[in-house]
Amino acid sequence: MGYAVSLSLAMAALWLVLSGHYDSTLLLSIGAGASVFSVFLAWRLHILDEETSPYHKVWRLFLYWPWLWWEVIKTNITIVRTILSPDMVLTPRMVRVKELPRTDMARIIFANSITLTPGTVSVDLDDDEIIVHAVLKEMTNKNDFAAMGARCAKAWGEKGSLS
Amino acid sequence: MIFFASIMLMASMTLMLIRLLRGPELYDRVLAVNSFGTKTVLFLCVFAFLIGRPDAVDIAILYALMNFISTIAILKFFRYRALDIALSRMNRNRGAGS
Amino acid sequence: MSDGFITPLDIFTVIDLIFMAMLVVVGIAIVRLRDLFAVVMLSGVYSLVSAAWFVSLDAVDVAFTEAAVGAGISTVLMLGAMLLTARKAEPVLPARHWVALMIAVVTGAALLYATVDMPAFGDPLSAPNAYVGLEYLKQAGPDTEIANVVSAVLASYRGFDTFGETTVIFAAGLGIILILGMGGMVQEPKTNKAKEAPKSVLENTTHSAHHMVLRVVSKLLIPVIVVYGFYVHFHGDYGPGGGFQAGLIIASAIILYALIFGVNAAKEAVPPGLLRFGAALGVLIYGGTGIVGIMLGGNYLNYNVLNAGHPTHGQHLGVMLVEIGVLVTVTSVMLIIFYGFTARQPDISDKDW
Amino acid sequence: MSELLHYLEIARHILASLSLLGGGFFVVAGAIGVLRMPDFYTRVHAAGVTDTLGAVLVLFGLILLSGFTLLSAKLALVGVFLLLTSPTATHAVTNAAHIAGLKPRLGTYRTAPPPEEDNTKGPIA
Repeated sequence: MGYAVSLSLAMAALWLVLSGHYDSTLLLSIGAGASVFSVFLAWRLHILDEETSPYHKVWRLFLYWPWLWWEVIKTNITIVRTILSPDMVLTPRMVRVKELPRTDMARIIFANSITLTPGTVSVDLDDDEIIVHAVLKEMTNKNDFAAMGARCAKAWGEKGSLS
Repeated sequence: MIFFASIMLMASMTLMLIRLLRGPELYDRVLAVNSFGTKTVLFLCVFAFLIGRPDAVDIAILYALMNFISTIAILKFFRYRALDIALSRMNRNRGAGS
Repeated sequence: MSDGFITPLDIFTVIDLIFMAMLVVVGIAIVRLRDLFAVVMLSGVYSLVSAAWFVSLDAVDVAFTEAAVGAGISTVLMLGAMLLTARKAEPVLPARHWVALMIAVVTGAALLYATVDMPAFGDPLSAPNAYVGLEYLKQAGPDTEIANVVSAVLASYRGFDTFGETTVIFAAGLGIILILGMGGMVQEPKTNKAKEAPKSVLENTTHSAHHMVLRVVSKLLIPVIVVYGFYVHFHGDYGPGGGFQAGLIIASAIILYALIFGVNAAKEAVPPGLLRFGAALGVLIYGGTGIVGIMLGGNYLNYNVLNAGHPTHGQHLGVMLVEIGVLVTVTSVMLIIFYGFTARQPDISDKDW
Repeated sequence: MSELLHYLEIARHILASLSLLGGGFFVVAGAIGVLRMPDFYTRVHAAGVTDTLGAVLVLFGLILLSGFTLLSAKLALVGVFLLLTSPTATHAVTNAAHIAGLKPRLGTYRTAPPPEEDNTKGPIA
């Protein structure tokens, strides 16, 4: 039930952002109807769970984002420098990252964070490892991955946090 | 500045088109299509400002969503030679909210 | 541009020309390539470029439709159609090449000759800008109080035409059902396909069969796409959008679900019977709105009589009902086509793949 | 007071221009990278430059230009969708390539093909 409520609130907020017509009662009620319908459809499709409706946990992700973006900016500059240098020196590597967060959701945040930082792409996400392709060998440092994984776990609220 | 940004985006769309035509792997093409889509989305946003029609941003949102679907469809089709099978298991704690 | 002084090469013309050049390049590539996968991808790019071009030509509604059709649905449906054929196109005999080239050259020359007589771009005296179009632009505001003239024209002035189009879509759905069938549940797809899958897939033991990342992101997106579809539908009065685009968008949300969780799961949630019903229901809503108009003493599809005291409110109500009809039919038919294509077992020999 | 607002306004426009230009730069650099990089797996990284910093800078510049309006909210929405879908699509593409057995070039090289023995070791070092 909680998922349904938070999903419909999020969808109603989405409608308000999209619509921009707050004076029309008709459109507002249609918006309410649309968000309820989307929740109904999600229920019908059996996808009404914390993965579809993680909106009650989003605030913790906001704490993770600034750090992630700092990483993204740093790696972006490195990659662009490599791309624009006259002779591109590449040292591609494939590595297995074994230290993963426990929950699926945190793992997915971890995998997407790896992909989001240019220079590393998560190639495969398995039950016990992520295979990562890195374009420069400096980017395959085990400790860096471990640090990021720990932050992802924290961002999803693992280890002694609420939820 | 908006003008320069739109020119830059068009230039990068052209570059992406070259990669799309050259391939060589199918995956290179998929990557190029996806990246082309991202650039089109950005171009539509910038262009909405250039011509003063905020409606174009709606189209950009639509593209950002649709591009994903077609990329997934292409990959799935290439990988499994079919569209009907499941790519993923349902989550274990399904239907928790009802 | 509005000050009346249009230089022959202003920035917008340049952008238009670049887009047209891209379209030509993509078009030639589509003709040249034999690999049908690449062709499908290129046609996706073709629609991306043409939509951007439509925006630059100030045809936002058309761009919206192109975005909804070309980027999502048509790619998926073309892939579905490819399932029933081979992956590579047969090389065409050189003799037939020449015939085709001749036809293309003659047609092209005729078209080029015809463009000479066409009015200049934006000519105020040309036929589309002078007669009925001008009348629509002038009258749409007071008649219907609908801000987006395109919606007013499509649903009100040209209500008959749009009804015809909706019926055509319905008929297309019927045709697909008759030819391909709706298909029951696909039988044991996993075991079948795993055996057929290329050998390299099975060799690699490290891959995980279930895509967690795809699953989670798609689940996040599905409700968002649905709400966005409704937004597009109900703001067709104010900006670009309407029942047709919204139907495509909502259908693609279900198609995304089917791509990730399998068509069988989608069929359980959105059963084919419901879709057959919906496809007919949409046409019925559209036609029924017209019948109600007759019963209230007006003409067929005259919405003014729907609200006797306030004709423009009647127009609003009528347009809304009619658009709902379009939405229901389009969503159902698109899913019918998708189910129809995916229900077929692919019978491609390994040689052709 | 109004003078301060005036300067803020100027600063906003300068920042927006810088952000737009920077975004354009990263987008073009990413595209050049996709053309220049030697194999599929390395091209993915170049495409990532466009998808992340390029896209975000362009959208941020536009948001600054439009100020505190509904349009900026929609632009932010575009950004959220792009950041959600593009790494996922990238992951899906590389995953498909990896599963289909496309071998990456590994080792150290300067835009020239790597020595032969590096390719024979299999995809994972």
